[in-house]
Formats: sequence, structure tokens, C-alpha cells
Amino acid sequence: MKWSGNNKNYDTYFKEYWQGKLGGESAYSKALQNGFVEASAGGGGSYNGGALSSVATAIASYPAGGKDELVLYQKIAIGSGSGATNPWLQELPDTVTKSNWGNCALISMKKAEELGIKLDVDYEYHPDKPVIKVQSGNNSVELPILVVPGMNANTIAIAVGYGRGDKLGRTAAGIGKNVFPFASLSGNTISYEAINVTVTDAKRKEKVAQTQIHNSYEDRIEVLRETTLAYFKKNPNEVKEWRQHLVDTYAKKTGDFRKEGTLYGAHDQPGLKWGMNIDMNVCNGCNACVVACHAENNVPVVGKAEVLRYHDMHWLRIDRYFISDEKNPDDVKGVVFMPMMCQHCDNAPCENVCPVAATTHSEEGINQMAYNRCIGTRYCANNCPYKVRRFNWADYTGADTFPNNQNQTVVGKLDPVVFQMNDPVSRMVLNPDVTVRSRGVMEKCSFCIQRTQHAKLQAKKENRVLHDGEAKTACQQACPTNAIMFGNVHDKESQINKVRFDNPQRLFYSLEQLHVLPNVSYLAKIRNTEGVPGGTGHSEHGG
Amino acid sequence: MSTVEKFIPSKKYNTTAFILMAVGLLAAIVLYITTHGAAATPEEQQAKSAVFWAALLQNSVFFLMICNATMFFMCATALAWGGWQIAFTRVTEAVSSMVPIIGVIAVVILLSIVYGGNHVIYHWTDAAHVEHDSVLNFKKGFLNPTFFTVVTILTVLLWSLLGWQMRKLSRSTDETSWKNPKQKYNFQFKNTVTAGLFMIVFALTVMSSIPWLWLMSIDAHWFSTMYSWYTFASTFVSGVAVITLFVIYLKNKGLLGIVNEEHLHDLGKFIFAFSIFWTYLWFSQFMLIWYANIPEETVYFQSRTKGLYSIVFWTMFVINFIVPLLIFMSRDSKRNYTIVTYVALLVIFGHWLDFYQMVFPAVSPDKAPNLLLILGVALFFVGLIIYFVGRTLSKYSLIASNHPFVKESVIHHT
Amino acid sequence: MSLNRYESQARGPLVEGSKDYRQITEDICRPVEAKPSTLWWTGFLISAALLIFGIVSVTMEVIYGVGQWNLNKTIGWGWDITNFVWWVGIGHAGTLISAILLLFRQGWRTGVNRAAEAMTIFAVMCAGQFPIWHMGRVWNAFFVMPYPNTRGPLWVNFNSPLLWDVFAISTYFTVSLLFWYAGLLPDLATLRDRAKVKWRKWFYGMASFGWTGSTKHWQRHEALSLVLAGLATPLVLSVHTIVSFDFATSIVPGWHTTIFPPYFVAGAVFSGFAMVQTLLLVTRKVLNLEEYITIEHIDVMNKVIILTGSIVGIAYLTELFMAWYSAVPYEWFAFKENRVNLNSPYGWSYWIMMGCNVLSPQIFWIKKMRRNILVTFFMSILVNIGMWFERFVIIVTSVYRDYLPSSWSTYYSPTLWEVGFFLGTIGLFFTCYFLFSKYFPVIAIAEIKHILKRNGDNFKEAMKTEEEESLEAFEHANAHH
Amino acid sequence: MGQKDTDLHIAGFIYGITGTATAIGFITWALTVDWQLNFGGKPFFSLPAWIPIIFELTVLFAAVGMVLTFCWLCQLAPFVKKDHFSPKITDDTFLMAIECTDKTNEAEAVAFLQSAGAAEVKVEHRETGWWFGTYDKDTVKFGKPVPEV
Repeated sequence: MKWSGNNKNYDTYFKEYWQGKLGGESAYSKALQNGFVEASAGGGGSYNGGALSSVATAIASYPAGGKDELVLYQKIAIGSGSGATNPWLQELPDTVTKSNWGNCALISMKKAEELGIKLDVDYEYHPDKPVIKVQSGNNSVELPILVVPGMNANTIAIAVGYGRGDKLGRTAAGIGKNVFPFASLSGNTISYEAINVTVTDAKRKEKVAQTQIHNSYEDRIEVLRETTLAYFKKNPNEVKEWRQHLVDTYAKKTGDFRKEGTLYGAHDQPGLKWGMNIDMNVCNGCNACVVACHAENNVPVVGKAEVLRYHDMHWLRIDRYFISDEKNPDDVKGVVFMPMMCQHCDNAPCENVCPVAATTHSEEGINQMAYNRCIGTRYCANNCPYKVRRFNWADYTGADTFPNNQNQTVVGKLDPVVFQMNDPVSRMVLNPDVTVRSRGVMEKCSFCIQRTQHAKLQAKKENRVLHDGEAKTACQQACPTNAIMFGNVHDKESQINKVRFDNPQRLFYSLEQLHVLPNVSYLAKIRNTEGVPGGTGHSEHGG
Repeated sequence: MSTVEKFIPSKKYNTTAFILMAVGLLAAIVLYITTHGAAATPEEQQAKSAVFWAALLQNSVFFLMICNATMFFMCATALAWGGWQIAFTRVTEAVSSMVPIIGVIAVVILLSIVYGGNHVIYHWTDAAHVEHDSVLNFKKGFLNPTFFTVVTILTVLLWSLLGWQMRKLSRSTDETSWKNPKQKYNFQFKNTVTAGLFMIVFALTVMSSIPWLWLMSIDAHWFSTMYSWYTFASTFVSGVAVITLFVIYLKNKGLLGIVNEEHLHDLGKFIFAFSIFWTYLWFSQFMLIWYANIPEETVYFQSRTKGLYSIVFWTMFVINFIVPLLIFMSRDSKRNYTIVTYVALLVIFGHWLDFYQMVFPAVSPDKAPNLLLILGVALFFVGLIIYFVGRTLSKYSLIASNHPFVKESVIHHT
Repeated sequence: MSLNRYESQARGPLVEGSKDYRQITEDICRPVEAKPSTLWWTGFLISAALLIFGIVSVTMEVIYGVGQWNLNKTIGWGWDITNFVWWVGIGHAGTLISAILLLFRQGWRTGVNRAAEAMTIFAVMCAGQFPIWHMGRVWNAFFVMPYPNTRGPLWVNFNSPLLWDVFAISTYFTVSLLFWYAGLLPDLATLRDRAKVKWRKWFYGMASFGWTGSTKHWQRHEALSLVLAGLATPLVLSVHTIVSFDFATSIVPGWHTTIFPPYFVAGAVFSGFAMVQTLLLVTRKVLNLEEYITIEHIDVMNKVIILTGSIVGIAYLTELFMAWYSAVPYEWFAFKENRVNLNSPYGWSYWIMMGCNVLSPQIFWIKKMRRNILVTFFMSILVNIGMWFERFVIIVTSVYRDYLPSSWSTYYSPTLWEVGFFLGTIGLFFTCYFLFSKYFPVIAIAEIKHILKRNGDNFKEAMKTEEEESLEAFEHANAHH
Repeated sequence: MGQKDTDLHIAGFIYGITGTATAIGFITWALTVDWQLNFGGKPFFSLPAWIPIIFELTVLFAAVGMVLTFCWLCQLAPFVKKDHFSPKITDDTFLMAIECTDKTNEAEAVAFLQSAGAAEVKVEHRETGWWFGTYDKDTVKFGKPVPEV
């Protein structure tokens, strides 16, 4: 704001501007409520040459920044720190960095190079990340880095809201570092940046908990489809043709890939058949679904130590991929979010391999788990191409019949936050409709079977058929953008069928060529960015 | 009896061979005529004539690989320092001497297919098609005419050369007089080294590249790591069956005095054991693909287990597995010349059918070609083998009477 | 009866020195009847210590949960199943030697089959530990049995390769045990009849089941051995085949490939023979059995090692080629990036495997090396290291980066307890082997006697006449029509 | 040697077939009749996936059955003590025990054995049956005594 020669803070400026334009407070509020303003007259802006010099002066008068600048930001989950006491939110991976339980210094690839940090196999595959020291005046903080492609070369970003004391409870205590001291008051605004910081390599490493370590989808177009608007306009049928190609190759006679592309023959699925559709175009990676799923299904919180070991339990996760140039990974063209949960495959590879029949297919198309029957061979998880099955590595929820096995004096340690589930008050957060799983048991998304059951029973009690949209999964309910659609795919009139039918050019199933027949479909992401990628056109390779 | 016995092919023997060859040629001509008639479109014409070429391909490759499997039998037993098989080693050698003869025929046929301009059998020879087919385009470093030609010719050449060397070594014993066991050991050593060399060549050809190039590339998109080992098992059983048939024939003529039912029993055991081995490989390949159910792999069995070719597919399975299993399980049947003869014949036919179902579902997916005509073509090769094996047998002593291990073979006892 | 007594002099003897039946009994029974040596005690105690460490490690794991190990949401199997497959593989040589070589009438098997069979049984015992203790809820392990239960029609999933394993391993263990014990009966009777001490009389009397050595006994015993061998042969093939199915039936790139069954079997024989070499080289030295386990034996087994090593090598190359040829990007990635690429996280393990299993055995083309004890010993250990890495490569490098890049795993390395469990099974194996070598004859006395007149050193020399006479004369004298 | 070939292998074959039938029968019943479960879309009757278990049970039945039969026929079991003809037979002597009944021409058998080059031929009268006992204790014999020849 200073650059424009205006000393008001942005909020005030914004309000004043719009109130002036719309005529009064109430009109402004109405516009906010509607989310749009009807342009009454196309009054083009006029160029005011005189103002330019004042802007230039203002820019020049802004204190000269050093080489490196520190930006403080808020994470979606933790916010300014208000969410820090909530284990669900602490465990929620950040939308972009996929890190949780703590803050770290986000730096650019160029900065990493400058600091002599090699982005090699060690960096990617080990949670130990180099620690840097950021200093500004008297304030300094040492935090492990995470390199984010596409960042401004000399900007360092650190999330606020961490580094809380013991008094706030065992969840937030000692997690991350407090970087509020770097914020400064300028006038009556808080400046969330420190424009002149020195960055030095602290010559040590610290572990950073991440739930995803690889950034690119490696051109695996069978996994997900995304492209630019320009390209899509040119080749609107590419996704459709790719799917058609499967039919042409493997279902020459009948054109039915499901029935002909198999040696098995199909099982009858009379009645209901649940399906889900996710519109990747609408998904903005806000993570609401992840928390909703966590809360609804009693998914255990495992704490930092376990996340570091890649033991996180999320049934639903949001895969984040950077789209960037293969030769220049720093050149980020976009980010894709792909919510990923059990795909409830009709030909599920996981079901085949369970020795004790703990996971089978229901007649409603749900891949179901019988926790009581599970003996924990983990074979199903190995054979799941989507890697959505989660194993209870330890007694996270205190559900075991063994009283003292959380008291680990010799063997591996769990973070204190996990033990909250041992106290009766904390256990009140548990959803009574959902079983709490004991250790050694595999679990995964059930399409919120307790909700579908509930809806079915309700309909049965009232002696009527189930209405479309009556059963909603937790993630669907939480999604602010309505990216998730869920319903009975045998019902021709259902929303989900309509969505699938109306979007043939974007509809795809992840890894459809494997013929595992997922019940979750996706709509391709069309990025509204310029440029038509060359080559095969689906992406500009990953970084 | 004299151990320097020789087989002199009778007139009847040779006539039979020539008649079979003639029938085979006739069948080929008939097949040519029926597949080269007028057709509505050039594509249809190509598809029709491909059946003719595929028949030649199937038969020449099948019989070439059988004869080469007898080479394998010879070399493997040599490597293992086996003694029992020496009694009839000249028969094995005679069958293996067919490799260069059928080899030349097979090379001519294969190269005619690759360069003949008909791309129905080998899609990957069609440069224009490969351009548009991303999978074939990806593979063209392997599936291209030049590589195919070089490997094919080199392979047949190496097989012939090493076989010639093995046979020469064996025949050299006829003139040698051993002075001490050390000399015998040295001979065995030389024999082992040659056999070892062949094994290396064998591993790089039959156990890997050759079946991929000659047969698997007919279903050019499809792939299976087991394929080459599987085809090897198929031809090896047939190869042992061919040796058995010649041994029985010579026994019937009152020759091969030192061969008795103990040897027959062991040949029977080989057919039994390797039929089960073949089944094992068949099952492993089939079940694994069936189980994972990934279309890019199941597509191969789609065309074989369902529809037109399913009868052939299951018939050959029954012949190649159930027949030897049930009949050869008992000791007595393996020692009965008549039963062994019939089982050997059936087994060869069964594996011929196996090759038939490897080739034709991809070449002619919508119309199963006339099995009898294609079987007719096989008779040409049968005649050829009968004639030339007879000729080779007549040139040398039937018993390697001076071989270091021949006495072990005499007292062989199961 | 001269039928069994001739063999070409071009072959070396399998029993050295001038032996008769009594001498053989004496030589082989001596170690059983003598007091154990210091060397034996040292070895035994080290093994027992390892075993105890293993027991502690497993206890820790069961108390805490599988999270005690460093497996994670992407890598569901690591050291546990690697060790399982490794041990099962080692457990293949014994029954192979006793069964297949019996059918192929290979005389040299008699010198080594007893120890190899014992090794098989111990190795299978070790192998069985892993699938059991790797379960998340091991106290419910009995769920894998199809037993009638109160839950109604609740059976098991007969389609699951893991269930096939349950049947395969237990059958294999049972049949190997029966085979081994049936072979032991006559020798135990020998020990019984030689016993002077009371407890020995009691123990070997009880253990030898009242074997008298009557003709009827021997006749049925031979029929039994032959049929058991006939059964064990496909069984041996089936066990590692079924273990390979654990991987090959899946859809994981790098696991799912059709060549796995025969290639796993070849690999199993490969590692099994290497382990037999390791054990026998020590055994023959410590128990003074050099005249029964001769250089000839070692030579032959080294030949088997180079053969199976090369088969395995061809399979590696086939897999690699087919991964490319398939034109399936996932398949090719699993090989090119996860394995061959030395800069990838686990690239090193692939090249250890290649070096130990394919390249190093080629040294055995040289006869001198095959007959060199030290080289053989070193190689036998190298091969088993290589084969361990083969399983590690197959399991971990396939699954840690499969279809979804979002789930590619962090670096997996074992915890102390994972290693401890493995060392514990090594302890179990050697503890059993030490006890076996102390209380049982390590060489099949009766079977060695069977081949003595054909393969014994002194008898071979006497074959000169037969060796030199003409084929006609020989045939006239010996052939049976 | 003129002794009847043992039929042990035929018994083995029958045991094996029993194993095969048991496996096929039970698995088919459990998965197609008792409770049909959909595992990954596979047909209820998934024969190819059952082959491994069918095979294993065949071998298991055959092997265990045969060994038990063998033990039964030879009357071998733990803690069984047998009457021994000579302790040397487990060492360096081959001994041929020919069971004689009242129909046997003993003299002829002795003559035959001697002509075949036997080192020693003895005729003894023994009780049939088997003995329980351990080798560190005195023998307690039981069983039906046979009339002396």
C-alpha cells in the first residue's frame, strides 16, 4: 500500500474505495453478500500521469530492503495460532507443503542453491532437512527448511502460530517456533514481513513431518488429468478419447470395457450402488474434507513422531502436485489438488489378497473392512495402487484389550498427544457410530458407511425409497465448493449420474487402464493459465 | 551281437518320408490357393494370405525348435555327466542334425514374412502403422526388420555350428582308443565345454530373445516374461518324444541292442516330468495374468479362452497335461513300447496345437483357419525329419560304443 | 548284483580312503558319541545368544505393535517378508537334493542329503516365524485356518496367496520332516544298537521306532522313499512358486510378472546350495568328515550354483527387458528408476544383487575355483547376501514408489528390533543345526553304504578290468535282458 | 527277489486323490454354497486360484497317509521295541529275514539261501506282533504266540 503513496491500511482503503464507488455502507455489504457487483456503467479508468511520480517517490521512500525478505503467513489449519490446540488441525497437512506438526522455513530453489543445499535423493527421501538461521535485528529463529518451487528467490516464508508454551495444553506445546517477534508495527498496521533478514546455514538437520514427499506427478496421465484452458479448447476431447482408446483396444466386440476387459465376468449389483465424483477443477485444496473425515470416522491422531515415520492415518488426503517445466522445476505453472481416498474398486486388488476375508465387496459396490477379522498382514495395502489403506501401527486410540501397551518404557515412543485418547473426556470427541480400531488393524475410507446405513434405515422406517442426496459423506458435506458429489449411480436421475453424464470431456477414473473399476470418478482440472503446452499436451512435466 | 551296428533306411522308409513330404507340399499348395483367391478389399486379401504364411511360420518354427530341443537334451545331459542316455545318443544327434536344414527353411519363411509386405502377422513391420502406434513405436528398437534378421540368422548359425561340434566330438570317440581314465576325463571335459557354450547361446536365444521375436511379436502389444521358458518347455517335451519315437522304431527293427526298457522308462519319465513342468509354466503364466486381470495382459487370453479358439486351447491343455499325467504315472506304461509310442505321438500333436494357438488367434481372430490343412503342412516337416534323420543315422555307427560312459548306460537300471 | 558296482573311472570317487561298512559306521557315529568340542560349545552359545536376542526383539514388537518396525503406509513389507522369502529359499536345497537327485539317481547326494534336509527343516522353521510375527494382531493368527466357528459360515479367503502360503509352508514342513525322519530311522537304529549309556539306549531306542532292518522294512522303506521323493519334487517347486505368487499375483509394478515362479525356484535352489556349502564346509572340517564330503561333492554343488545363478541372471535380464518392452511406463519406471538407477534411493541394493548373484558365481567356470575350499566358502556367503538383496530389491524397491507419486515413500531402513528378529532366526537356525550335528548322524550312514561299492575310492580302483574290456564283453557279462 | 512288490505307492495314490477331492470339495462348498463373497470381482468359483491349495493338500494327504501306513505295516512307532535278529544288521551286515509259516518248506529256503551265497543261515522261532518297551529296559513281549513249526 505504501508504494501507492497511501498510508491507510488495505482493509480501510478497500472499504472506502468500494463504498465510494457503490454509494454507502449498506450497498457495500450487499455487494459482499452477493459476491458481485452489477456494473452499471462501463466507466473506463483514466490514466493519471501525475500520480505516477508520487508512487515513484513513495517506493523510493520505502525503507530499502536487504537481499532477503521474511514473510510471515498463516496456515489454513492453525491460523494465527488459534487452531494450535486442536490435534486434528495440527495433524492436517498444509495445503502446499504437505507438512504438519510445526512450521518450517520455506525457501526457494535458488536460495537452497545459494545455501549449498543439494536437492538430491537425501533431501527428498529423508525427513531430516537442513536447518537455517534467520536473523533480523535481535530476532532470530532456527528452523528446518522446505524448498518450495516457484517461490521468489529471496523470500523466506514462515508460518505463525507455532512455538506455544506448555500452558496451552499438550497438543500445541513445543511444536514449531514462534515467529511473531519478526512482525512489526508500522503505523497502525502490523507488518507481517521483515524486509531485511540474514539467512545462514545452521549446519545441522531437523526432522520435518510431511505426508507427501514427491512434488510431481511424473507425467502419469493415467493417475490424473489436467491441462490448460487454451489446450483444452484446442483438444476438448482428449480425455474422452483416451478413455475411448481403452474401449477400442480391450472391448472391441461389445464396447463395454467393464465387462469385456476382464477374464472374470461381472457380478450382479442389484439395488444401490454408491459412487463418488470429485471435480478437481473446483477443489482448492482447503482440506475441509480431510478434517471432516478425521472427525467423522474417528481417525486417530498419531503425532509428529509417527508422521515422521510416514504413519499418518488420513483416510482422505489431498494429493498436491506442482506442474512445472521438466528442465526448470522452479518454473511452476500451476498446482493440482487431487483428493484421494479409497476408490472402492469393483475389481479391488486389495480384496483378493486378504487371507482371512477381512475385506470384501458389498453388493452396494463398497469395499468394506471387517476390522474384527483383520489380522494385519498389510498385503492389501501393498496391493492397493492408490495407497489409501492405513494401518494401525501402534495403539493410537486406546482401543486395545491390552491395558498397558501404551506405556512404552523400552519400546517405541508415541507423542503425548496420542494419549489424549486415553482420557474419557477426550474420548467424547469420538463418533459413537463408528468403531474405534485397535492396533494391528487395517482401515480406510468406508464411504461413510454409517451415514449410508443411517439414510437407508431412515428411508426404510418411513417406508419409501431413498432419495438422492439423502446420504452424504462427511467430506461431501464439508466441501465448501461442492467438489464432491456422492450418490447412487444406479439411479439415473441422481446428481452423481448427471455430473458424470454432463462432463464427458473431463470425466476420468484414476488408473482406469488397470481395470480395477473404481467407484470414484474425477473431473479433470483445467487450469486457466496461458500457454499451450507442447508435446503430448497434458502437462509441462513435473519438478 | 555286433555293437558296430548301422541303420540302413529301407526303401519303404524313404518312400514314406517322400510321401509325407509330398502330402505336406500339396497341403501347402492347397492352402496357398484357398488363401490367395479373390477378396473384396486388399485388407481382406492380406488377412487371408497371412493365414498361409502363418501356417508356414508355425510349422517351421515348431519343428525347428523341437530339433533344437534335442540339442538341448544332448548338451544338458553332457553337462550333467549323465551316462544313461549314451546308449541312444546317436539318435539324439541325428535328430539334432536337422537344425541347419529346418533352420534354413525357417529363416527363409520368417524373412519372407518380415519383408513380404504383408503386415498382418507382424504388425510391427508396417512402418506407417508403427508411426501411429505409440506402443510399437516405443518398442521399435527391438521390433524392427534389421534386428530381427540379424538375430534370426545368427541364432540359426550358432545352433548349427555348436551342434555340428557336439556331434563331431561324439563321433570322434568311435576311432579313439583310450589309454587311461585320464584321457576319458579329458574327452568329457571338452564335451562339457562345448555343451556349456551351447547352453549360453541357448539361454540367450531359446530362453529369451528368439520366442519373443518369432512368436510373441505376433501379438505385438502383448508381453509376458514367462513366454520363452514356456515355449521351451513345450518344444523340449516334444523333442524328447521325437527321440523316443526313433528309439522305438529302431528297437522294432532289431537295432540298438543295448537299449532296453530301462532306457525307455527314463525317456517316459522325461516326457512325464516335463509335461508336468510345461503345465506348471502354463499355469503360472495363465493364473498370474488371470489373477491380476490387467487388460493389457488378459487381452492375450481373451482371444484364446473365449470364442473361436477356446476348443483348441483347452484340447491342447488336456492332451499336454492330463494324458501324460494319467498314463505315465504308472511304471508299467512307461515300459510298454506301444503305450509310449502313442503317448509320444499325442504329446507332439498336443504341443503342435499349442503352437497353433500361439500363432493363429492373433493372425486370424475372426475365423479359425482349417486345422487339417495346416496339419497337412506339418507333414512336410515330419517327412523331412524322417528322411534326413534316417540318412544321418545310416552314416555312423548306431551306438557310440567307445564313449566313456557307454558301459554305465548298458547297466542302467531304474 | 554287479549292476550297481560299475561306474566309469572318468568320474572321481565319492567316498575317499579305504572304507568298509564298519569303518563308515564308526566314522559317522563317532562325533555323536564323543563329548562335544570347545568349538561346538562356542558356536552353540553364540547361536543361543542370538536366539535370545531374537526372542526379545519379537517380544518388543508384539508389545508395541508392528509400528516397532520402520514399515510405513507405503512400504507394508520390508525386512520381515524379505527374511521370510530368504529363509524359505534356503529351505529348498535339502528336499531338492534328497528328492530330485534321488529321482535322477545322482550318487553324490548321499554324502550331503542328511545335513541338507536338516537344514531345510530349520530354515523353514525360521521362515515361518516371519509371516506369523509380522501380523498386526498375531494373537489372532489362527484366523487363517479354515476351522468351523461360532460365527456362522465364516471361512477364509482361499483366493489369497497368503493363504496358499499357509498351506504350502505347513505341507512343505511336514513332508520334509517326514522324509528326513524316515531316512533317519535306520541310522538311529544303528546308534541305538551301538549305545552303551542308558539314556542313549532309551533316546535312540525311542527315536528309531523299533526299526529292525528286516527285508520287509527295507523294501517298504525304499518304496516309501521313492514315492515321497516323487511327491516332494513337485512340492519343492510349488513352495517357492507359491511364495513367488505372493508378489506375482499383485498389480504392483516389479511384483507382477509371469516369470516369477520358475525364477524364484531357481533362486531358491541357488541360495539353498550356497547355504549347504557354508554348513558342510564347516561340518566336514569340525567333524572330520572330509572323506565323505569330498572335494568332488563341493565341485558338483558349485556347478549347481553357477547353473542356477545363471538362470537367475537370465531371469533378471528378462524382467528388465520385458519392463522396457511392455511399454508400460509404471513397469519401466520400477526397473529403470527404482532399481537400475544407481542414484535412486535403493539403486545400490540392485547392484549388490547383480554383483553377488550373477557376476560373482561366474568365477566357478574355473575348475580350480570350484575345488578351492576358501573360495567356495566365501562365495557361498556372498551368494546368500546377494539372494537376501534380491528379495529386498523385489519387495522394497517395487512398493516404495509405485503408481501414485504422492505416496512415494520416505527412506526405509530397519529398526534395531527388525534386525534383531532377523539375527534371532539366524540364532534359531544355528542352534538347531548344532544340536542336530551333535545328536544325529550328519551323513546318511545307510545310504553311503549303498553307494560305497560303486563310488568308494578302493572299489573304483578295482574297476580296471571292466573299464578296459570291450563293450561286447562287458555287455555279455553285465547286461540283463 | 521274488518277494511281492509292496503296494505302498498305490495307497499313496489313493490318499492323494482323497486330498484332491477334499480340497476341491471343501473350497467349492465354502465359497460358492456356504457363503458367497465377492473378492475383487472374482467369480465365486475361482478355480485357478484354488489350484495351489488343491495341490498342497494332495501332497499332504499322500505323504502323511503313506508314512502312517508305512509305520503301521512295518509296525514302527516311538517306544516300540522289536526283537532283534542281530545287532550287527544296523552296522555292517545284510540280513534277510524270511517269515515262514507252516506252508513254507524250510529246508528248501535254507538251501536256496545258501546257494545264493549267504554267510549264515539261521532258523529261529519267534513270536509275532510287536513289543512296547524301551531299549534301556528288559523286554516285555506280548502278542499271539504262533505254533512252532
